[in-house]
Amino acid sequence: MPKLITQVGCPYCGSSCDDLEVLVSDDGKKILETHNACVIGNEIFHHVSSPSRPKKPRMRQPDGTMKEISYDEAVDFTAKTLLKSKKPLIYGFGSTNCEGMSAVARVAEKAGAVLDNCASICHGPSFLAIFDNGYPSCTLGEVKNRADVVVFWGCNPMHAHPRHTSRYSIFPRGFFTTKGQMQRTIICVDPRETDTAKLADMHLMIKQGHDYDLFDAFRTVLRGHPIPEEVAGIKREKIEEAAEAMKKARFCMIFFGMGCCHTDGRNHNIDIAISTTRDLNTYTKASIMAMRGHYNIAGPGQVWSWQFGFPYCLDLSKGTHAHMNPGETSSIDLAMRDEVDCFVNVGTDAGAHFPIAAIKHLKKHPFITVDPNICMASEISDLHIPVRVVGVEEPGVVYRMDNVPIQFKKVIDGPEGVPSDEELFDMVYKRMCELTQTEPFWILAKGHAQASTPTEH
Amino acid sequence: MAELLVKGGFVIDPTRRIDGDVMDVAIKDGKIVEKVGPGAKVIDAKGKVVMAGGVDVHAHVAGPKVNVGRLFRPEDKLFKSPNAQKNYRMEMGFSIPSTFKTGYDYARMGYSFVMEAAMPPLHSPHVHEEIHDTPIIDEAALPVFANNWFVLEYLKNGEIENSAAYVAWLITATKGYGIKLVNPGGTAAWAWGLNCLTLQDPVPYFDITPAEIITGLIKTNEYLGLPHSMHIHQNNLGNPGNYEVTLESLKLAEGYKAKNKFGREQVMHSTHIQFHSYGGDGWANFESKAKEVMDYVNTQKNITVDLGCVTLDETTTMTADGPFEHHLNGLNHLKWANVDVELETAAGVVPYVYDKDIKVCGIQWAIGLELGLYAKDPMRTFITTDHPNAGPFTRYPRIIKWLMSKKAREATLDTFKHKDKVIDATNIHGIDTERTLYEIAQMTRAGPAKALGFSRMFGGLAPGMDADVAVFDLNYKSMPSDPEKIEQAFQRASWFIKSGEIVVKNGDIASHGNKRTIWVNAKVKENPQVMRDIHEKFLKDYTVGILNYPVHDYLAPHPLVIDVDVEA
Amino acid sequence: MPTITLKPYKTPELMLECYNITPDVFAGKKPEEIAELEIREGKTRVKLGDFFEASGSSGMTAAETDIHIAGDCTRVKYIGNKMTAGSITVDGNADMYVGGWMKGGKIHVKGNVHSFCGIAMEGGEILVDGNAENYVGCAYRGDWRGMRGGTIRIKGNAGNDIGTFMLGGTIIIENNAFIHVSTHAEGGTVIIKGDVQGRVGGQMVKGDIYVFGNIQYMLPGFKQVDKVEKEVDGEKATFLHYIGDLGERHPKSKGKEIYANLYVKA
Amino acid sequence: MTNKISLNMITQRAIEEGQAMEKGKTTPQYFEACSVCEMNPEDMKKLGIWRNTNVRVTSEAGSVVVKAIEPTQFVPPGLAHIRQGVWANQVVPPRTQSTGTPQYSGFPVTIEPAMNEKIKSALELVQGSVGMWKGGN
Repeated sequence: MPKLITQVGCPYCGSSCDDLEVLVSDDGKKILETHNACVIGNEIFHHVSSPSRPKKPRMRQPDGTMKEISYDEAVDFTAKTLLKSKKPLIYGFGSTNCEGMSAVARVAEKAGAVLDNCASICHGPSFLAIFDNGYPSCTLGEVKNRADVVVFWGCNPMHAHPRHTSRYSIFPRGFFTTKGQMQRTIICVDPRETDTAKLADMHLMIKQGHDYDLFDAFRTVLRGHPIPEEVAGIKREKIEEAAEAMKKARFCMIFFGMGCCHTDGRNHNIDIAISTTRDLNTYTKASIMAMRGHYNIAGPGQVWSWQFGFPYCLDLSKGTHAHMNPGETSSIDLAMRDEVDCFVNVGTDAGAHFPIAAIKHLKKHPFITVDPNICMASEISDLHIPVRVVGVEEPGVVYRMDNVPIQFKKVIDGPEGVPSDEELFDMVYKRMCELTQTEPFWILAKGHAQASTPTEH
Repeated sequence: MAELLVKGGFVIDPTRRIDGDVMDVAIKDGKIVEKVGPGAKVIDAKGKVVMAGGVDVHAHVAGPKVNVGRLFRPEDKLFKSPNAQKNYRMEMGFSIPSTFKTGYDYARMGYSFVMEAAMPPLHSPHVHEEIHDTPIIDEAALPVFANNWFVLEYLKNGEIENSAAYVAWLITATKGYGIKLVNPGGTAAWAWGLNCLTLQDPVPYFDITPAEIITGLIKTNEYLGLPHSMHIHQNNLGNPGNYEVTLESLKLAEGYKAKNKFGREQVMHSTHIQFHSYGGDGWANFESKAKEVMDYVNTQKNITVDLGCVTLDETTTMTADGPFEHHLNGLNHLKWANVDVELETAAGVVPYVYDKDIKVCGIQWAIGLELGLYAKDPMRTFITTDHPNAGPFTRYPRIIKWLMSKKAREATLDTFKHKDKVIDATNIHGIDTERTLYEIAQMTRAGPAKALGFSRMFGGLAPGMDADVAVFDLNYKSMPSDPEKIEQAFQRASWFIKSGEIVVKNGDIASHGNKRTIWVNAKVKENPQVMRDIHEKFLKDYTVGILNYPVHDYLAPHPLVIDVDVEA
Repeated sequence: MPTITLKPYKTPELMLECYNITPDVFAGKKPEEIAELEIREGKTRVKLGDFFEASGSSGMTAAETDIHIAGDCTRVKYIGNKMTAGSITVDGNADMYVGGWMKGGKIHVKGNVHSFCGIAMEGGEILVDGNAENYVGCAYRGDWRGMRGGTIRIKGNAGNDIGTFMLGGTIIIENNAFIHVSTHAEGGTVIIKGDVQGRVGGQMVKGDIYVFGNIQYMLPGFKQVDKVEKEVDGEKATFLHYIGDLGERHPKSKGKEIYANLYVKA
Repeated sequence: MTNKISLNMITQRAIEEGQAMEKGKTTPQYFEACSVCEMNPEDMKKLGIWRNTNVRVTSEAGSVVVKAIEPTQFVPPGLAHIRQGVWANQVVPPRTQSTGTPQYSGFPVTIEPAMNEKIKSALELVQGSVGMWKGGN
C-alpha cells in the first residue's frame, strides 16, 4: 500500500509550507503524488527521482571531462584543498538544513575560511539594515490572524512565494480577520504591475530605484509635514492616501523583497522601511518582514549567529575570532577583489546566480560544488559531490522567513551511499583533523537528524 | 569514569551547614561519594575554597531573542575576543556571547546549570538547537505562558484542570521545565500595540486581568506539582513607582502552599526584582524602594526572588515584555527588534548602555545590591543580572565582590558623576552588611537549586549529588580583605569538575564535558476537551502543523528527563 | 621627523592585512624589528619584511614617527589602523580601512583609497589625493557611534555612504559623491564640492551638510527655510538653507526642535 | 543598422523561472523561461522590432543575446526585465556599493536587435565564460 505522509515541509521558498501531503510507494523509495504544493514545490519532489541525478562524486580530469570517484577520495580532496588554501570561501546553504550548516561551520573554522550564505546576494542588505536599525517583526500567524493592511514593497509573492498570499498574507481567514481578503487592504509598491500588484487595492507604481525617497515621503507625511507634489513618480495625494491607510490600520504589515535589496542604496531602503514601521507603532501596531527566498535561508543566519555572532559574511581566517563586514567579507566582493583562493559552493548554484564576472574570478582557483543536482556550478567545478535532498530524503530543522523553526521530515530514502550535507562535512572535518593531527571535538554530539522522532505524549 | 579527590580545601556547603571546614570531596562515576580508592586522581585544594557548581536560576542564554541580540549587534563583537583558546571553538561577543562562549564562561566561573528564562513555545526547537551547541553546562528552559491564548481562555473561565492539562502538554511538547510568566496580559495586549501596567488592566479581547492570570498560574503549577514554582516577570517593569504593583503581585501568593515532591517551598519566584523596586513618579525623583520590597519578601516564606543586578556595562536588553522594549526604544533611540509570536507571546530587544555617569543607572546599580544586602534569607534570594538585561552573566563575580565588600561598593560609588544624588535616592551608602562566602554559596548554589527542585542534584556536596565541584583561589580565613581578589577568583575557577569530569583547570577550558538538557515530562489524566482545543487551534490559527511542533528527541541528545505524574 | 620608509617589493596573492603599519607600533623600533612584525595574508601569518623593505629610523614615540610607504598599497588593508599620532604617507593607492578607528596624527594617500576610509574615526587627519570608494567616515556595522572627530579630505570623487551615523568631525569631498550622505547622522559636517545624485541627509537627526554642486534628487523630508551667505572650507557663497529630515525624530532644545541643516549653493 | 535603445534593467524572479530551475538548468524549460527580456511594446517599437525578436543586451559588465518578449507582468516604457538566472547574470554588474550584494536591479543597458544571432544555452554561457565550453558555437 502506498503511504500518505502528511504535514510535510516544502524545501522551496521562504514560506516553508509544512502542510504538504506526499504519497510514497510501498517500498518508501518513490514519490507518487504530492498534494498542496505549488508548481515549484511539486517539481522538487518529483525531480529527486530524475535518472540524470548523479549518485557519486565526479572529479574533473585534465581533458575537461568528469570522472566518478569515491566519497573517500572526494572528502580527502576537499579537506586537503581547504587546508592548503590561504583563504577559502565556503558559500551557499540556500537549500540545506541547520544540521548541515552547523557541520560546515566547524569545517570552516578549522579551515580558516570565509563562510557566507545566499543572503549575501539576496537579503544581505536586510541584515545590514537590521544591524543599524533593528527589526520590529512578528511570526506569519500574526499576519494571518490580525493584519488588516498589508504592504508588499518590492516583492512579488505571486511569483517568488506562490502560497504566501493564501497561507499568510492576503486570503486566509484568521482569528481576528474572519473575512479574509475582504477585511484586508493590500498596498503594493513596485515599478512593474506584477501579478501581486494586480491583487492590490492600491498599486504605487514607483519610479525604479527611488524607494528611499518614497519611504522618506511616507515618514514626512506621517509626522504631518508637507511633501512635494510628486515623489518617486507617485502623486502626493496617493502617498497621503496610502500613509493614511497604514496609520489607520489596526495591524499594518510591511513585506519587502529584492526590489529594495537589489537596487541603489540597498540596505538603506530597508533601514528606512524599518524606521517607517517604528513610526507607525506610535499610532497603531505595525510590523515588517523580509520575504526570505529559500525555505531555510534564515537558517544559516540563525546557526552562525549563535555560533559566531554574525549571520553571514564571516571571515574566520583570523583564527582567534570571526570578523564580518559585508562589502569586504562578502562573496562577490571577495571574488571581484581576488581575496580568496578556493571556492566551495554548497546547496546553491553560484554558477547561475552570481554575476558572471565573479565566477570568472573564482574559477582561477579550486572550485568545488556540493549539491544534489547537476547545476551550472557543478558543471564548471573541479569536483562535484552529490548529497541527499533535504526535506525529501533528509529531515532537519529549517527556519522559515519569520525565523520560526520547523522540523522538516524526510519522505523517502535517499540514493544508497549518498550522504547528507551534515554527514559529508563531518567526514571532511574528521579528515582535516587527521591531516593536521589534531583532536576532533564536538563531533556527532547531536547525532544525525535521521534518528528523528518526536516524543510520544 | 576515573575517581577524583578534591583534597584539603575550605569546603562551603550550605545544604549540610558546612562553612569553611577543611575537608576532602570524593568523586566517582559523576557523583559525590563518601570516599574513593587510593588510585583516585588528587586535586590539591589546600588553602582554596571548595563549593558546589553554581546554579543560575534566570538568564537569557539560548533561543530566538538571544539570537536576535547576537545577530543585530555586530558591534558587540568588535575587538572583543579575550578568551580565544587554541583548539576550542571561537568565543564571540560580550553582552550576548556565542553559545560556545556562554558554555565556556559559565564553566570558568564554576557554574554547572543555567535556566533559560523564557522560551517561546513555537520557537522551542530553536532554543534546543542552541542549548545543544552550548558546551559543558546543563540547561533547561521555561516556556512562557502568561499571554498564551489557551491559558487566557481557560483561566478566564476558572478552568484550572484544563489549564493544567494544556500546560503539561506544552511543557512536554517543548521539552520545557516549568511555567514562566512575563508581563501577564501585557504582552498579549502588545499584539495590538497596547499594554497592561496594573494588575487590573483588562487584556484586550480576552477579558481577563493580570491578577487573575497570576493566581491562575500559581494554582496550575501547584495542581501539577512541578519541580519549580511559577516564575514571574511582573507587570510594569522598569518604570518609576512600580514597586507598588510589585508588592501587589507578590501578595497574590499569600495563602498558597507549595505542593511537590522536589523539596521546593515557594509558590512564586519573582525574577529580576531590581527592575521592580522603583519609587518616584518620574526619572527626576526616581528612587530606591528596595527596602520596602525586601521587607515584604523577608516575611513570606513561599516567595523566592532573584536580584537582576545592574553591572554598569553596555549591554543588550531582551525580554518577552514586548511593550517594555518598545517603550525603552523611545527613551534611548537605539535599534529595536521585536517579534510577536502567534497565539503565545512576544519579545523585544534593544541595546542599552548603563552609564555610571547617568544618575538613574547609578540608582539602579544601588537597588540591585540593596536587595541582596537587605535579604534576611539568602536561601530565597539569588544572584542574577537577568543576563543580559542588567548586565552580562560574566559579571557575577563582580556582584559577589560588591555584596561581600563595602569597600568595593564605595570604590564604585566614588567613580559616579552624580554620587551624591545616587546616595540621596538610595540606601546603599548607609548599608554596612558584607555577605559571607557561606551566604554567597546560598545565593548562587544551594538556594537556587532548591527553588528549582534540584536539591537532590545540585547546589551541595553531599554524597549522592552530582559531582559538580568548583575550587576557587580564595583564602577562607581572610575574607574579604582584597575585594579584587574575590572577583578574580570567581571569574576563573582554579578547578571546575562537572559531572565528575575536570572541565576547567587554572581558569582554562580542559574538556567539553557531558552537557545535559533537563526537561520535565508532565503527565495528566487524558483531557479530550483540551486535546480537541489544541488540534482546532493548530488547524485554524497557527501557521505550523501540530505534528511539526513538538521538539524532536534528537535535538536534546543528552536528556535528563524529570517525570511529573499528577495521577500518581 | 625620523622617517621609516617601507618600500613594497612583492605583490601578495591575496590581500595583506597590516594592522601594524602605524606610528604607534613603529615607534622605538629599528627597521629590522619592523620587518619582523606579523601581518596576515588570509590565514597565513607572514612578516612585513616579506613584502616591504624597511629602512630609515623611527622616533621614540608615535608623535615623533613618520612612515613613508614608497610605492603602491592597492592590496594592503588597515594602514594607520587605530593610530594616535605621527604621520603616514602612501605614494600610491591604499586599500580598505585607511585610518580606521584613528585617534590622531595624519595620513596622506597620494592615490585612491578603497572603502571604509576613516571608519569610526575619532581624531586626526586623512588626506586622499585621488578618489575614495564607499563608506567614507562611516560607522562599523550596527554601531550607532560613527565618526566622532577629525577631518577626512578626499580630493576626488567618493561613492555611497559618506558619514553614515556621523557624530562629529568633518568630511570634505572635493569632487562628486554618489548617494547617501550623512544618513542617520547626529552631528558632524560633510562638505561636497561637486554634485550628488541623491539621498542627502536621509534619517538625519542633527549635523550639517554643504553641497556646492547639484543634488539631482532632493529628499522630500527637507524643506527650504532660508538663504544664507557662508564661508565654507575657505569658499564664500550663497546657500539655500534646508532643514530636515522632517520624517525623522529630532531632539528638542528650549522647547524647539533641532533639525539637521542642508546648505545647497544657490 | 544602428538602432539602439537605452533602458533601465531589472532582473527578478518569475514563477516560470522557479519551476524550470527545479526541473534543471540544462532543460529546455529553463532556456525558455530565462533567455527572455521583457520590455514595453513602445520600446520595442522604438527599437524597430516585433515581439519574439532576438536582441543583444549590453551593460557595463557584459553582453548577452536574449529574446525580446512582451511583458507577462506590465513593464512601463524605459524599464526592461530579464528573469533572474544565467542570461541575466551575463549583464548584471558585480558592483555591490560595498554591501556585498550586486546590482541585480537598476542598471543601464543598451538593447539592439540581433535577429540573426543565436541565443546561447545556459551551459554554453557559463562554461564559455570560464573557457570550458567544448561544444560548438
